[in-house]
Amino acid sequence: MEIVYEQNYNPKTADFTPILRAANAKKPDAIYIASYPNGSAGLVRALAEVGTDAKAVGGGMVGLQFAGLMAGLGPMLNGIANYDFFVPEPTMNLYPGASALIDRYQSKVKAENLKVDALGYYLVPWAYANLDILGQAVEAVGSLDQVAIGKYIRDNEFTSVVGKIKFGKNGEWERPRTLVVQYQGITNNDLQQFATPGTRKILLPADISTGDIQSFNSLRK
Amino acid sequence: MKYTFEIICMLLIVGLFVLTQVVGNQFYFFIGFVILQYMVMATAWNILGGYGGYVNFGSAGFLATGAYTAVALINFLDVGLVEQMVAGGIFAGLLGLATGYLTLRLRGVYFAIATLALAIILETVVAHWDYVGGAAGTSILPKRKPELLGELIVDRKAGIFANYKEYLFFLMGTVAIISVWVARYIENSKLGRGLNAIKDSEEAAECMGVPTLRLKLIATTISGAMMGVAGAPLASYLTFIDPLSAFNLEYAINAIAMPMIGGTVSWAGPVIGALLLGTAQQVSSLWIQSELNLLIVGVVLVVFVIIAPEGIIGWFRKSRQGSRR
Amino acid sequence: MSDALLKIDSISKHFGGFTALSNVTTEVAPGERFGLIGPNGSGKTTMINCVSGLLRNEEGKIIFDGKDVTDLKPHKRTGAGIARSFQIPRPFHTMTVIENLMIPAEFVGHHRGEKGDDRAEAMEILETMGMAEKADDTTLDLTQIELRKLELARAMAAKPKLLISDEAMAGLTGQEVDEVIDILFKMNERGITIIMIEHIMRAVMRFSQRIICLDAGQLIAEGTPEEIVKNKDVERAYLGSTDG
Amino acid sequence: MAIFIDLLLNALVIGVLLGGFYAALSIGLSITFGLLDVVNIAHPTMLVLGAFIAFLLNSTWGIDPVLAGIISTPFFFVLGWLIYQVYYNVFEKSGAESLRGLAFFFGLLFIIEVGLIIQFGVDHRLVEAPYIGQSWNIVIGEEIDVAIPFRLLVAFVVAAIATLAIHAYLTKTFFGRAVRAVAQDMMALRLMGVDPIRVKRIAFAMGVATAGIGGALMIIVLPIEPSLGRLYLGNVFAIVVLGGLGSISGTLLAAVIIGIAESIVATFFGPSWAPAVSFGILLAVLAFRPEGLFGKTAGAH
Repeated sequence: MEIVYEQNYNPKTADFTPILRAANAKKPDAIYIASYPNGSAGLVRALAEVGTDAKAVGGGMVGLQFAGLMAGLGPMLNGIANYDFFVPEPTMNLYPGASALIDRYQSKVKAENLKVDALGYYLVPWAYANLDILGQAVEAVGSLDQVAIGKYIRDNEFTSVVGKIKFGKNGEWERPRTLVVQYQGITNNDLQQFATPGTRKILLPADISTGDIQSFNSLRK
Repeated sequence: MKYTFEIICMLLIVGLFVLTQVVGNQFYFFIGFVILQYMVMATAWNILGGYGGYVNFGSAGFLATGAYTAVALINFLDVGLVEQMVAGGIFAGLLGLATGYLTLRLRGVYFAIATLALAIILETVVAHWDYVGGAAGTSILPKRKPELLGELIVDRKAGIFANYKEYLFFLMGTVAIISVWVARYIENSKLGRGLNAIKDSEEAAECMGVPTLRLKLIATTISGAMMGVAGAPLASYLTFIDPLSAFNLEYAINAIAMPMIGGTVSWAGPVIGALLLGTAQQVSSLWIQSELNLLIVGVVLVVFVIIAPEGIIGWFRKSRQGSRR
Repeated sequence: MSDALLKIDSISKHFGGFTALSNVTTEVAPGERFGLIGPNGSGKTTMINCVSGLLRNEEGKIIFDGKDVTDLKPHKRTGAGIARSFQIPRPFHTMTVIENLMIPAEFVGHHRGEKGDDRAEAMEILETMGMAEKADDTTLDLTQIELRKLELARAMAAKPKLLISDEAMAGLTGQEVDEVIDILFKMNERGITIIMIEHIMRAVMRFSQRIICLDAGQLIAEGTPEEIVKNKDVERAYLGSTDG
Repeated sequence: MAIFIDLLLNALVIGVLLGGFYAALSIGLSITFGLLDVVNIAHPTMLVLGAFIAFLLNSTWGIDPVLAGIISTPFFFVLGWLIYQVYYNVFEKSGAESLRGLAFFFGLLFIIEVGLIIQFGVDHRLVEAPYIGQSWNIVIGEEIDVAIPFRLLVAFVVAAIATLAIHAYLTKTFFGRAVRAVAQDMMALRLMGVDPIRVKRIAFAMGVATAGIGGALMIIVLPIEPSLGRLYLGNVFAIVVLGGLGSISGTLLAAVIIGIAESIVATFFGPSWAPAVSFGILLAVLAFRPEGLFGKTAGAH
């Protein structure tokens, strides 16, 4: 793959149209963006304002999973393919306890008016799974000996709200389970649409995919 | 006795060492390191700010210079922590000297803004320097085979210190004690008196024979070097470093707030400020809510500049004077 | 007067387009009591700032004690023997009165290789000013006249050959003015040359042996107090300034 | 070549718009710091507070953010009034060294920031308005297409109106001249029968009041979160100092210069170099011309 343009930005960049324009000038087929929330939102707006002829846009954009940004950006998200951890697609319901957990979380957020992610899909299941695995390991080992707990976690497979998890040699998951989703069919700024299936189709991993990738501009408007 | 203070310093260093041998829980060294690092930063800031009246807003830039000198050295030569700290001190000291030269016409707020600008420029440059990780940062894992004295230093079974946290804590504690000694020495020296004169009236000082430029350059260099030494172990402590964390404005505000709370006229001020504020921040962010540590700095700073403008030390002196009269 | 202590040789100073001093030449003899007068904005303060080194004159030379000091920094000139007071007192306000005096004693005296008891010498200066009791007070507790005296005392602690007194009497009562004049006479008796910049004519006329008058950055008159009083240019300069 | 011209033209247009936006962020500080000599380093964080108020009004009642900014302006005026009251009584009246005043505002900065975190959380917030995400394209010939994002255009127009109004107010009215005089000669004002403290209090309150409208523009241009103010701290000070203290028109011009410099650097070298450029300009100005580009009085003293 040939890289035609590569650039960094700094966190206080107020306007991202120059960077997108400079990228467009190199006529890329795909634009890969690795950004933090401010940059993610700025680039999504720039994509709406300047547009692009690239066929695929997205990648590692932190922030587009947040309830606040999703609602704020609304239809501007259409066509972007981005990483995610947990979305309300039917294939995600395979995991025992996942939907119950999210229901519980959302009602708690509402009841206690917590200033946190109103939807609770992005990190909640994984945060829960983190502690769940640690808890399972502590119970299995029967003590708080760190070395023994570490060994148990490395050697065993766990069942959790995010499915079966086994750690590989390098400490990462043996089988990567990060999702790649594509935003589509978003018509307004209502947050609740992101709690229903269809707005974020799972492209990868293949075994739980709910749609195929479509070109960026075919999903705009 | 003439050397009472020096003897107390030595005893404190021995005391730190004993602590590392007696206390088993690494967690205390983990938070102790931060408080001690702030003590060095506050003490260093106070040499220029408290004695000389020049407010440095760019403390984080000097700390980060130390930190990134260490990272570059690890990548280049794979040297140990002590060497990293010496090198960090040298480079940050040179930066201090350069800052002094560049800003020699600037006073008051202008100096403060120039130091802030300098820190931001440095941050931008570091964010583009891929050798030390660039904007994305880099991981620094404690080395398996340390150190100046070989494996003797850190080793679970045979070393002087059982783990890296203890070693970092001991080093930072020693640096803190040496910094306080240096600050106290300066305070009671010709340099300290000259800086005080500069703070009160730079023109009068110059006309009374004080070589203001030379003293300012010495102060920026020493202050910068201390901050660099404090910053050098940062990457090893965090095991990861990126420009955002190394250049964080929180270092700058703490370096200002701590001396202001303790009192800027004496070496003891920054020490008291760092102990109080540093401990309060650690406690609140670990056991209550992480945002609270910043709220504490803010509220305490505002309250202190309003009701106790000379800090805790000034407050004590005043109440003692009051009772005498 | 080839053996002058201070030679000001055709100096000029500009601020942007404004000419503050224009080609001023004069000399001060050793031991002389020298008066410098002129209306507001005539360049008096600019001139002594050039002599003490706080400002650099763009043209001309300043020779002190036989040495060219034009390019020296103020603290070097103080070391060479020029000391000054400030019109608006600038005490080291975080220090006590005696500590104020010990700054020049330490930085100038030690620089010259003198090793004396700084504190005792400072006390002696304070005694001649009648301020010995205030030695350990902070400067914030001082009255206006005490602040003026401190300015002079601190300058004296630098052991100068030439003392420049910049409007040390402005705003003082008649009795206080006399007190300051007495102090200046006492210093002069010790062999210190004194330049007095002053608005209070009575003081300048009584004190000075010789006076120069500046107007709009130019030297317009030079002579004994009697000559200056009669000088038409001086009269015009002062009357002109009171109109505006 | 046509691509180069296209990029350059766009960079210039965006730079000017960005400059207007920066001017709106800096104008308040230009009054409080430049004219009144009060180092309000909490100003950028007050802007963020203004942005959050605009967010609140927009998300609760759907009020247009610009209107929301106008609505919150009186609130900031009162806030500024109160802050100056404290600042004057505690620091200025006693002639306290500027170091303490500086520390006071530094503390205020963190109090506001954490207050926002506690109230709103650390999430990024956006507002909804019909002009956000749209742009106005001017096509010249085959290759050149200048796109003007509406959110920047709105920010620019509002900022231009606000700053020009303030500029006119300060130069044309009696009160405005009093404000400009207060920094130089308090005594003269007293002789004219004007209470300089009252003048300073109102002027400071005006400076802080700009955080209402400036904050609203901020959230129109980019998503905001509580600690965003810190990132702009250097930028607004750079603009005010570069423009020369006490010069409102200098601030405007400096904002546009920084805007254009950042936009051109962002286009041709990448946005990550932009802060180094603007701060490099600032440092150079401070080192060689401390009175700022358009200042008349020497700033170093």
